[in-house]
Amino acid sequence: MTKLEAPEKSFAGEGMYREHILDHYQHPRNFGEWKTCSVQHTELNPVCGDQLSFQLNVDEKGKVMDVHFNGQGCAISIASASLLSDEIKGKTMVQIQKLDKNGIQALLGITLGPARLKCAMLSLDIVKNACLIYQKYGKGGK
Amino acid sequence: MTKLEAPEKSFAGEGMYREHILDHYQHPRNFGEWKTCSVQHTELNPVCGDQLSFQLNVDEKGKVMDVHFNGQGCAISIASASLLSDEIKGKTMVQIQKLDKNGIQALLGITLGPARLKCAMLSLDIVKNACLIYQKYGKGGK
Amino acid sequence: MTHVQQNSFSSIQKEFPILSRKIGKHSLVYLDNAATTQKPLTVLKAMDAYYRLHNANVHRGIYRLAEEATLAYELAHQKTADFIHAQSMREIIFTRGTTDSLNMLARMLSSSVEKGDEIVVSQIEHHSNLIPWQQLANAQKAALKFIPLDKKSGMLDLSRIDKIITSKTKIVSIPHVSNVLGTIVPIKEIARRAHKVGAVVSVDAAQSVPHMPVNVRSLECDFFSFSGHKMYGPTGIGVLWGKESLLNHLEPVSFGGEMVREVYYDRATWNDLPWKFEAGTPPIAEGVGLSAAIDFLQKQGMEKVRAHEKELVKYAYDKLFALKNISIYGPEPKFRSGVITFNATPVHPHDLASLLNEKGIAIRAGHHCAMPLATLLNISASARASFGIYNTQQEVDLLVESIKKAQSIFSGGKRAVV
Amino acid sequence: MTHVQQNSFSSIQKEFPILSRKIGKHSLVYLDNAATTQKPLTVLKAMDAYYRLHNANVHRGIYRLAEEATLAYELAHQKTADFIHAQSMREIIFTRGTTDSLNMLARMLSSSVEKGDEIVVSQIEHHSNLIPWQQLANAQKAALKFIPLDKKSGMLDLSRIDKIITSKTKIVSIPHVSNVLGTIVPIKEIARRAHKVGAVVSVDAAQSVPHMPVNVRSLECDFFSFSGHKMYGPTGIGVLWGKESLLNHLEPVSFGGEMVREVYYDRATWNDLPWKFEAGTPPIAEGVGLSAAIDFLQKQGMEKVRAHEKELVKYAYDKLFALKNISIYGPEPKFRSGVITFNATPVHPHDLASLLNEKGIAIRAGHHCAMPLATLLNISASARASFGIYNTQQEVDLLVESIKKAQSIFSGGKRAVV
Ligand SMILES: Cc1ncc(COP(=O)(O)O)c(C=O)c1O
Ligand SMILES: Cc1ncc(COP(=O)(O)O)c(C=O)c1O
Repeated sequence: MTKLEAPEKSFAGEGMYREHILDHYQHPRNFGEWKTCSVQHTELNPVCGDQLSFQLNVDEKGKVMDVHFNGQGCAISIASASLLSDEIKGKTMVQIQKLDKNGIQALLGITLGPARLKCAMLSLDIVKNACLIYQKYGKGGK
Repeated sequence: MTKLEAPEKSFAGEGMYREHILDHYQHPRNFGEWKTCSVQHTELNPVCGDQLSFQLNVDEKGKVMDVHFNGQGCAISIASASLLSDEIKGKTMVQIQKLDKNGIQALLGITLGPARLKCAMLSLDIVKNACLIYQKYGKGGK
Repeated sequence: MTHVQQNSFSSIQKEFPILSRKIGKHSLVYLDNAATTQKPLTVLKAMDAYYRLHNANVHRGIYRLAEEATLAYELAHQKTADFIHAQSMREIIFTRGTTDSLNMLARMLSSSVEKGDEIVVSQIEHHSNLIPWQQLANAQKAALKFIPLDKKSGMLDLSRIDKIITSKTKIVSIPHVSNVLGTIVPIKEIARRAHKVGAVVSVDAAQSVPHMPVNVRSLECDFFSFSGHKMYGPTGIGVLWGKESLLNHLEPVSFGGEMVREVYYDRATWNDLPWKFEAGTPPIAEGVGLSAAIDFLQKQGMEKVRAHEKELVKYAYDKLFALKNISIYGPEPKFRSGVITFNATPVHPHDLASLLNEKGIAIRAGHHCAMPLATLLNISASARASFGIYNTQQEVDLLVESIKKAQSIFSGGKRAVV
Repeated sequence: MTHVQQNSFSSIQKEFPILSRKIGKHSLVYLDNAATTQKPLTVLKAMDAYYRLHNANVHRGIYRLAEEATLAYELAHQKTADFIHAQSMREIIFTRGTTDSLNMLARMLSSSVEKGDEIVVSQIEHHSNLIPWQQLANAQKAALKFIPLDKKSGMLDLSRIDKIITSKTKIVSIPHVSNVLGTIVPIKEIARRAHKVGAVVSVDAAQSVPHMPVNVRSLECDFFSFSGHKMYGPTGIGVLWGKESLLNHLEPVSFGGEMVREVYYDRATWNDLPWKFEAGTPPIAEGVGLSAAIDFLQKQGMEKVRAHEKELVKYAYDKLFALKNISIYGPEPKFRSGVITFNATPVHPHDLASLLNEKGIAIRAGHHCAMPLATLLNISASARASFGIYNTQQEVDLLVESIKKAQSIFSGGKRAVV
């Protein structure tokens, strides 16, 4: 029998907006835009209106050397993007594909319910897809 | 506020098939067919498969002088038809239009739930429609 | 054997509050399970608890109730997927019932049917698996063809199936179990023929899912429809299962609510499966009730449910068959599900139902939503007893005794048939 | 005045079991009534009692349970007819919800729309009253036209209505109340224009029926759709009202079950109204629940319900308006129903909803199933508080305080918007 994950006793409970999430929201790391990069990818979550764009610089071995992102969204999606952008630096694209919602929640330090998890997952989806595009089409994307 | 009639404490309860209903079912009065009549009308209840046909002889004043019916159906529909055929003899077509489900249930001597009431009402519907047809189109029907 | 099976569900009536109801001075004997089943307490409690603790609209809400309602509703899809062995919950579309599932499917497939094409159903269809295809065929000027009933065996006659399912056939839609005859239809055999000519195969499973183990993949069909209220669950919900690869390529036929991705004034794009086919606020409490019904059935075990009903139908068939002046329609017990349709001369089925009602016994009388089949069998009405998990041999004994009594009340007189 | 109104429903929260639930250590403050409402105990008990005592399939059965279920189900139609002042219960079609009603209607009317014809909706539609007409227009190569929103007043701009509703217009479908702006739309005025050019008028009444007295005849519309779950009733049921004279001439669009009169293998004829439009086993328990919800609302009195919510929305509007950095969308309180959509800078609506949830307050955040309207208003998301019969001024106070607190948590930092 497959089971849906049972809800945590309290998702998004008190302290959801703890210091470090607010800090990453209000002062996102690696935020901005470059002239050039190995690959750039943008996605929109039409349901909530969040839109983020990631730029990655990847070396010959497939390791992410540097990353920038920009866009707009709620605190959870911006903070996730900011935390993720730090996290993936130095990781290979293969390692990045292994990141999942547990990894994102670990970065945030909180457990999210399904609705807010979508906000948190947008940046990871974009980064993973950026890697796939790079692997398929090489520098500059398709 | 319109109200649906509330169900009787017990419709179709014990004694639904009392002597006189069974008797009218097994020995229906005025059952058979004539060569000629003022008006003849047949209806089918496709939902339950019952089919009845009524023939009326009507005088110049619009009074039903004689009636025959035939067809097939359950005990309630045949007994109702038989009882009704006796009842309408000597009645005017105007009087017949005033008969309703209370009249039919009074003839049967029982109260019926909505499903069985449909069985009981088939004959009255046919007789009323036969009268309307006669009034509109005269002898022989349309 | 008999005793073992009877005992395995001997205390189950207690789980159904309605079964302790009296009709007049008699206990309720509910034998109309093909029309709808009664509900165990666990189903009623699950829905009640949903409304008392978690009620909210699903999918979008950020607050606690909405998260809980969403999880419960999605879990209902997952449980349904597991129950019929679907590949994933993306293949599970909640509808309003079997009829709604089949109508939706007919609309989803309508653009793939053109003039001169053929749609195949059988002669034993419930109206819900006949009229949607009949109207589609008429609208598209396609032909509607029928797999015939072999009246002698009560089974579908597959001997000329290659003449019926041809290269022109686009859709084959057949019942898994007949609601009139109880006949169990060999889906896989028909599906293989249909797939050979490239047709899609839809199964009306309203009468099978509640009564036997089903595995949509081993049946080799493409679409599969059933109702919550016939499987000990609530009214207001049904299921359309479809193969993901097919659903992916079909367009939605109902619009609004959670089924969209992007909406503009002049156009829209659709959400992922299964939501793209679920327009509007869905039957949320009903999904929770369906979950509980599936839990209930899985706790009993569908193999055991089938064994119980198989034994009961054999017992009932043999006892009815021994009556005088009885006609039983459909196949031998071993080829049928827990449904027996019959006529007990000289009692009209309506009168029989009324007389049985006086003893607290609920059976159905009429055409059972299969008028053309009644015409084919040359009967205007019939009586039907259909069994569920809570029925017993004692109830069958009572049924048979009461039929006998009805026959004796009515015998002796002239019957008013010309 | 304030106190009189507040007191008139002061004990009503006790009738809703869920309202005594705690979210963490806070009492639930439920302000998402436009999405779905909570259910009074009487509704839950009515459905539970139906399943425990009367459950059976409707219309056909001769036994006691079936007679009882049929009466209860037909009574639900009658009560609904009375509630909206329909001519008779023949005009009341039970559907699955507003979305289902509108989709059904679009299909029922589809054959009356031809290439070059026009369908008119407004710019403030919920997706459920936009996409069905948009898809119909696209399929028939008809034009979809829009009654514009006057952004300043938050009302529909009817100044050029004669240019929008023209002799080519076949269908006008408009909301009675906007689920985003709360705007109350002058149905009669638009209906008169539409009837002058021979168009039929459909009203999406999902947001009006639960909150104000409605009379379909004095609104002068032709069709009227609403949902059970938004009017304190169960999920899984909705209503399509149509004028009998029009329904009589429309063809059913869903087939099977009780909607037939005669069925042959190659054709079928239809039952009387309203059954001809209700295919399959209907939402029976849900009908019983809807009956109980109507009883509940009528006991309160719809005039009083409206007065209570009107006062509450004015109170909330004034308090919110006094906040710093707040944008409120839609008209002045006196022109709106109990819905307030807003943005409280610098807090993103999702974050606001999460923060309010920590205080037990349930509001909605997002596009509220009206994406094109959000685009028109140039916002990607917004927060919405919507009121029901059980909400109080104290709850509004708590809402406003909590918004202030959220703003202070988020203020001071740079916002990550490029
Ligand atoms: C104005 C309006 N129309 C239609 C709907 C759709 O109602 P339902 O989801 O019950 O089908 C809603 C509810 O979200 C609404 O607010
Ligand atoms: C074989 C079959 N198909 C379809 C249906 C229709 O199911 P529902 O009325 O739940 O839509 C039924 C139930 O009457 C049935 O027995």
